[in-house]
Amino acid sequence: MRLGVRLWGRLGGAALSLVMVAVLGFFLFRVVPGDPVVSMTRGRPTTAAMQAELRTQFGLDRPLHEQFWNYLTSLLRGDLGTSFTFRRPVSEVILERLGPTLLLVGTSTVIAVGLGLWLGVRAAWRRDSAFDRAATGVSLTLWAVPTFWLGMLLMMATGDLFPSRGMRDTDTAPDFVSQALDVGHHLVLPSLTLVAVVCAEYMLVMRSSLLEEMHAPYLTTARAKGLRDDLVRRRHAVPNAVLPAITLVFLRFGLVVAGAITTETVFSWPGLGLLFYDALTGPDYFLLQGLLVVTAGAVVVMNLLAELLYGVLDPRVKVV
Amino acid sequence: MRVKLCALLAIAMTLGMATPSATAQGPVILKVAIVQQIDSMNPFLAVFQSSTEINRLMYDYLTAYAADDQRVTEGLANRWEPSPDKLTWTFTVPEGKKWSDGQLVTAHDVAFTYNLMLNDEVARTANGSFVTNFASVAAPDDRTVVIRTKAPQVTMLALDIPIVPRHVWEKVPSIKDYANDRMPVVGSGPFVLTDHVAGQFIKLKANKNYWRGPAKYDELHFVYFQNSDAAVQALTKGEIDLVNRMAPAQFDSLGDKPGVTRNKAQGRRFVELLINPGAQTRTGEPIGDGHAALKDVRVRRALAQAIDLDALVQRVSLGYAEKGAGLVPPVFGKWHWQPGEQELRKFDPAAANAALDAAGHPRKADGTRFGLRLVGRAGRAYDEQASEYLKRQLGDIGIPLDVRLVSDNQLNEATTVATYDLAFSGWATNVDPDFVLGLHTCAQRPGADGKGGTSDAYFCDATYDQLYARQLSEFDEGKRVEIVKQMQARFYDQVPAVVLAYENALEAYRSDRFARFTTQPAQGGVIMAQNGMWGYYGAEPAGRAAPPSSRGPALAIGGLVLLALVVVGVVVARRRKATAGERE
Amino acid sequence: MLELRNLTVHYGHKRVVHDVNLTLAPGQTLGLAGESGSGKSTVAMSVLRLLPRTARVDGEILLDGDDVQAMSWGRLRAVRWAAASIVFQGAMHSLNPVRRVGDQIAEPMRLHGTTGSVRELLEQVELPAEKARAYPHELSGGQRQRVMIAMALACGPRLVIADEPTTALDVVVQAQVLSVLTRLVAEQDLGLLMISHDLSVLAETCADLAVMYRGELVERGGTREVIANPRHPHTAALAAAFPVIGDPAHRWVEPVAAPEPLLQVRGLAVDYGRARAVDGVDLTIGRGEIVALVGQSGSGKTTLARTIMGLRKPSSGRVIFDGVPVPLGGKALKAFRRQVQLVLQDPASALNPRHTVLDAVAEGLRVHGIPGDEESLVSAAVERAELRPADLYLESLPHELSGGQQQRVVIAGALVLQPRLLVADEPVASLDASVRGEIVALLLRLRRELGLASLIITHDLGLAWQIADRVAVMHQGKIVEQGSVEQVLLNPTHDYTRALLRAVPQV
Amino acid sequence: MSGFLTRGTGRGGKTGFLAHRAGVAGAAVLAVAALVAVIAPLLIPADALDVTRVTAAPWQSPGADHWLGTDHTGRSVALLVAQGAGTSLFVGLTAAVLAVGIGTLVGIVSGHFGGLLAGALLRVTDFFLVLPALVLAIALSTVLPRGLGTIVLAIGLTSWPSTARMVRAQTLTIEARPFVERARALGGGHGHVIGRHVLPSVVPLVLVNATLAVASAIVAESTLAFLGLGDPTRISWGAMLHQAQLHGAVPQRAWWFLLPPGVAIVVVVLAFTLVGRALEAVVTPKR
Repeated sequence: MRLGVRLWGRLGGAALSLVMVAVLGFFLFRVVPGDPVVSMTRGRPTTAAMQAELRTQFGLDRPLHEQFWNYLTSLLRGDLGTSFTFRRPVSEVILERLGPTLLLVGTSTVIAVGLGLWLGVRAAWRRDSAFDRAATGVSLTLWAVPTFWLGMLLMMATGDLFPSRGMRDTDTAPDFVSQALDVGHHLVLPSLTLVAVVCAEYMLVMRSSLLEEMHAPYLTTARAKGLRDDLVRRRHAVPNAVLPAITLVFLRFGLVVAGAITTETVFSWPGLGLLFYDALTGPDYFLLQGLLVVTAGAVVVMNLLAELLYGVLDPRVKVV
Repeated sequence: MRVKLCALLAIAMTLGMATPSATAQGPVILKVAIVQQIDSMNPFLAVFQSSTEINRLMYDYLTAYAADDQRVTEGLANRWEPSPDKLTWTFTVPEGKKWSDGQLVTAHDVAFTYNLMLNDEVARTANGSFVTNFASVAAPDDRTVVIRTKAPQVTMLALDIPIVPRHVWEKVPSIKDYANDRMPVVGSGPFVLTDHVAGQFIKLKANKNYWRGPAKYDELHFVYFQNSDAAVQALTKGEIDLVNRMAPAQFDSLGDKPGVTRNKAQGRRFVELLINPGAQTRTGEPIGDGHAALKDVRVRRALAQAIDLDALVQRVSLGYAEKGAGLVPPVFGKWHWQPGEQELRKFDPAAANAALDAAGHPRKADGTRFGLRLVGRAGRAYDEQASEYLKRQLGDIGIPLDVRLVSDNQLNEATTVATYDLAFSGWATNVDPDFVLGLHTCAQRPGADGKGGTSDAYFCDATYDQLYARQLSEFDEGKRVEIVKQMQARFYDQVPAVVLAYENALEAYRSDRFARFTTQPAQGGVIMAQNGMWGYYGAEPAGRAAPPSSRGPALAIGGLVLLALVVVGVVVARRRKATAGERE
Repeated sequence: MLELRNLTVHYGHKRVVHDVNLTLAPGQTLGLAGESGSGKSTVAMSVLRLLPRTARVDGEILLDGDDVQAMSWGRLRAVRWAAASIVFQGAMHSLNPVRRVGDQIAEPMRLHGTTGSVRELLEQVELPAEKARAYPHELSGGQRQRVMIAMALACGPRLVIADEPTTALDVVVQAQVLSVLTRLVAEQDLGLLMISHDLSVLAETCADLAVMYRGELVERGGTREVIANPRHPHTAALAAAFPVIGDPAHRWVEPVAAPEPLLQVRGLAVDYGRARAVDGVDLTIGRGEIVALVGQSGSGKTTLARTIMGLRKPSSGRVIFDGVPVPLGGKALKAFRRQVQLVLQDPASALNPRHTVLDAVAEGLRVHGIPGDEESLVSAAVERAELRPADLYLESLPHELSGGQQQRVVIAGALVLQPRLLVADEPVASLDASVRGEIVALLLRLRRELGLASLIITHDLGLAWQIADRVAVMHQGKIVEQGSVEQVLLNPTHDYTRALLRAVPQV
Repeated sequence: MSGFLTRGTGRGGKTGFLAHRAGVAGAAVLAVAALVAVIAPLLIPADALDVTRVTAAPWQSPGADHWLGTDHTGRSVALLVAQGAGTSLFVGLTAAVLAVGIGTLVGIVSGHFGGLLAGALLRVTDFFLVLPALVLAIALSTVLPRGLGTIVLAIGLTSWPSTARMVRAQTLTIEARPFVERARALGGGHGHVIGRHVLPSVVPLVLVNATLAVASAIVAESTLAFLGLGDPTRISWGAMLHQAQLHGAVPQRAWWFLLPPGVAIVVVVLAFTLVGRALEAVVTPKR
């Protein structure tokens, strides 16, 4: 009974956050001066009537409160308005770019999680060893590296080895294998960039999380039972220490999508991050607003998932 | 251990995917970098320059501009005749031109397109300005189009409206919601749109039915780039074949690249510095908060005189520009105007100082006269750099500048509601100068509510307006050229804006893959962003020898790294296994 | 079976165990007593070589004749748990929180190839078999400790080391766990090395007793004998710290004539959400009287104390101080708090680690804006709390003081406001045995000299016997029995009081 | 304070700040960076960084005249990096102070006072905590006028929640300590408890947090500047990288334009992180 209440509380909190995101998204981009229609039509033979027509098409001629109401009601239908730049529903544009971002972020996350957690466990288990010092030092340095700069450096350093932009070549054979290989080839540098930065964070988190557990009495119990060192680590220390790290991974996944903005920009990877950057020139307010709502919404949902997952993984926490 | 294996596996997969994709003897493809987004493939809605350019490849206009000298030439119509009162124009669409799906192009297609725009407000979104003066359009037979205008219109041969096939578009229920993405898209131009992935690429195939004959290669791909920097890099790597809109430094960097040929062309663009002349609405109400001193033409002239245009060309554009003068760039030779000896304002800070003193703005104790705001676009290299020079040059005559670099929207907002003293602006001009001249008439100023204006510089001058009206109905081209030049002279004299430079269009292409491109005009012309499709249509591929694939070494290195990683991993694992029992 | 020869352990330059010699024969039960920091746990851990790497171990530890120190890791792991196992203190943390207890019990069995079933082991420790599927946090403290015992017995070791197995437990539960442990040890004829600071616990379970003091073994002998005739003064202090209820020698309080009431609690009830923590309590404390409020943890005694202090709002009922109802807020409450002072269980946490003794003691003065020379007032209070000379201590930070000194600072902080009633929540529970007596004596002296009344909250019936005039026994939010100490502790009328008394280990 | 630096107690020997060599190295780096930031504007002649007055050729690779080469306008990259230190550090510090200030206030208020106010504050904190800070910062900088203030505001307003969370947790921990109960029992009110107990124990953590916040604020500044949202009239490391990208440093292989500002960011951010970690180790004693 109480547990159910708690679950509803979490869901309610998430829902409230989503509403706040939506409201923030609207007002953040509506309080600014400037007429997007003028920007759109600049440099073309345009009459005042044509501008008015565009304004009507985008619903910009209504009073603010009416726009807000329309925005909310259409949001409920999954309609995020129409992009100035693409002349298409924002939701459609975003959906189209979701795939590449998920591919990039997904690949990077999988690699970064695997590598980061493994490095973190090793470093913490042999605290202050040469390995620990090296791994921690490198991670701290990578953590300090601006993502975009790393991308630019990689691009300059690898020269002609990898394509400089995009997700695929236009002249690749249409069969699945060639296409997949082509995408993979394009994926190397951007995912490497993301992995380097994200992995460093996971490593540091896993390390400190395991260090917290290092002196836990139950590890002494396990040793006293006669368990081998690596079994003590694998069966006892890591399952406890990995919980906060896993939660972080979930939380970060949402944030990594946001963090992909610079990576995608540097490598022209056609995902949400690049879309975000494109929306900045203009700026395309409806698109920005849609992206803000979608990314923040995704993070809220991921957050909720992380909490629920934590409840499943950690028997001490009961959420469901 | 398991975790490590997983990690290794992931790396292996990533590297494994980095194998070359086989493109042995495929079609010949011209790959072009585009930097601007495509807003729509629907020619009635598309307003971005990039979209317009691609629409131009898909659909012919009624008339076209010749590649060599930009004179009006055959489009879908090959003959045209105005009535003596210049109110009725008769165009003839010759027999034998086909749509890409094999259907014949008739006068009915033309009439359908124009009537659609006359009847449907949405259809006028992109090109409505061309038909505002139309009274009616009719096609009495398959070959003849008759357009009646409300008033004589001199630009009837410059109707930049893509003509769409009636048999496709009459089935379209709502223009507004039609994305025009039913591939392949039926058109009459030299290329047919076959694929479009937003933000990634656009693919077109040569139209075998094109009435001038198909292009000399098979496919034309536009590849989307984040910025010209990435595009230039891709060009040097051979990933793409053609790039334009390069920054001067990028252009220079390609100077010694083998297999790359550069094209420094006269551009259609000019950049200008707006000087707020005391902005007013259409009804004469003051609007905005421009500095009062600028209402005085003597002050504006003094400012213009204090700007060293040569320095801007040399230092900001690195020489890839021509010094600014009139509103029409020199690429449109006959319309272009250069000030004569006594009209010319030479760079002369001393004279500017004197003029300002005379105009009643003496220097104050701190050496300044009055401060001005300069608004520019953040992220546009020209604005960022030129503002530094302007700051110094105007500072020298006692006018400190407060430079504000803002977003596109904010810049437009500032210029639209006239909350600027000085601002950067710039336009791309068309073959017919009507549009760029029309920007400066009194009627373009906003209405009483501050909306609906399309004025560029808030210029309002009776002399200029009279000249504008005269050139609009002057059908003798020689006389019209004269009037247009007078207008530019008037504009230059009144200085609501200083044309700073005509920037060169900087382009480069892979000459190892494409031997020749058709430029417009023939001498010093551009390949991309033409008033036509010649650049793409006329490209001639070089011998079929494909450049060596750059992926071989990548594969080898990737493989080696992978192998090394696996070996190290296995060795470490072995050693750890062996000693696992003896550690705690 | 187990023999320690000249065992010496250093952490860095600090010697924690010095030259300990000890033998334990099969089936023998040996108690190892000592205060915190005496090195007794280090000895226990060294048996299975579980000390952290920073520890330097000298001497020999022979387990069934083999030197543990000299074993290869592989051999050592085979010996661990199979030859000797450990029941750790604080089972909450010594069990892996994210694995089911059944798995944890079974783990060493699989590892060492022992036959047997988790079910049987759980039955042995009187736990239902389905508890095997529980996670540690789903069990009560006593159940967890039983799981630890079951786990220790999983591989049939001949030696079990129990390190403070009952420390955090309630008296009643402690008695149950101890009985399980002693029964199993007797049944299976195991060797038992039991470590505790509590002599009474060891007296209950072990035939022999060894006492450690500052890393050295100071006494060894039969339990009865050692307790009855301690040879080392420290052993005597340890023994004295656990008063024997009913023994007049351990009753330090002088009887007083029935005083006028100072504080009266009338029908007090406190709710936590839906749960009723204090349920209609009536209690009276006379001027200068010491009243002990005893009960198990969770009986509501701490809540009652908080409510008396005005730190919690009662749901119903009143507190009357000196004839005037205690207000619920405002200046009057503040004034009341000057008269009644709180002394908390753990002096280390009752003092802000950043505040010097002067700051800590003067805090009350500053809060109430009491005029006068702050330093001399503070010095007086500190000296009254028997920290002499005060100047030595005023600038010290809490971590530079011992536990007993810290508690004196807390008491001084209370005294400085010249209160009339002291509410002391487990005032000696966290103190080492040797200090405990001194604090008790101090409280009594304050009563004698200042006429200070006290409400002592404790789970320790022995303390009540030692110090209180009257005892109130609290159970499930209600006071089930109250009266004079002799009356309640020697002739209890309520079942619960009897159960409490039965559970007290007897020396 | 000297005790803080060299505190010599505890099991593991010295635990003071000076015992953390990495932290000391970080502090030294920061001292140098601060010195450069202060001195550079005084020493560098105005002409050297004025694009209209420089005389050197653009895109010069490092050499005797310019150790780190020149940028696209012919300015010395070395001087630009020195000049940029001021902006980057200023933005980092002010944004961190802003964020940590808001965070501390919100944290203490929501931790100390219960009830509706705390609930609402907690809700808002959680909300901002989940919002992707970079996205929000970008959004803010697009709608506000360009300038240093905007950058500081955008970063500060988006990075306070973690501080608030931490301060709140610490406040709750402290308030659960018996010595706070004792203070209450002594008659101490809100002001007394916050001022004498909560704040002093929160301050060291806040200090650590602020140090780490500076690190992320500098990275955030460079990111915003790189995306073209910075103050274009000021030289900062991020702005230099923006220029490098805008003017084609990568295709020109102008590593000397790309490397120094990036390295400067990494070194300073790393230094802040190391100092922060060392401080953290000092103020949270080992158990």
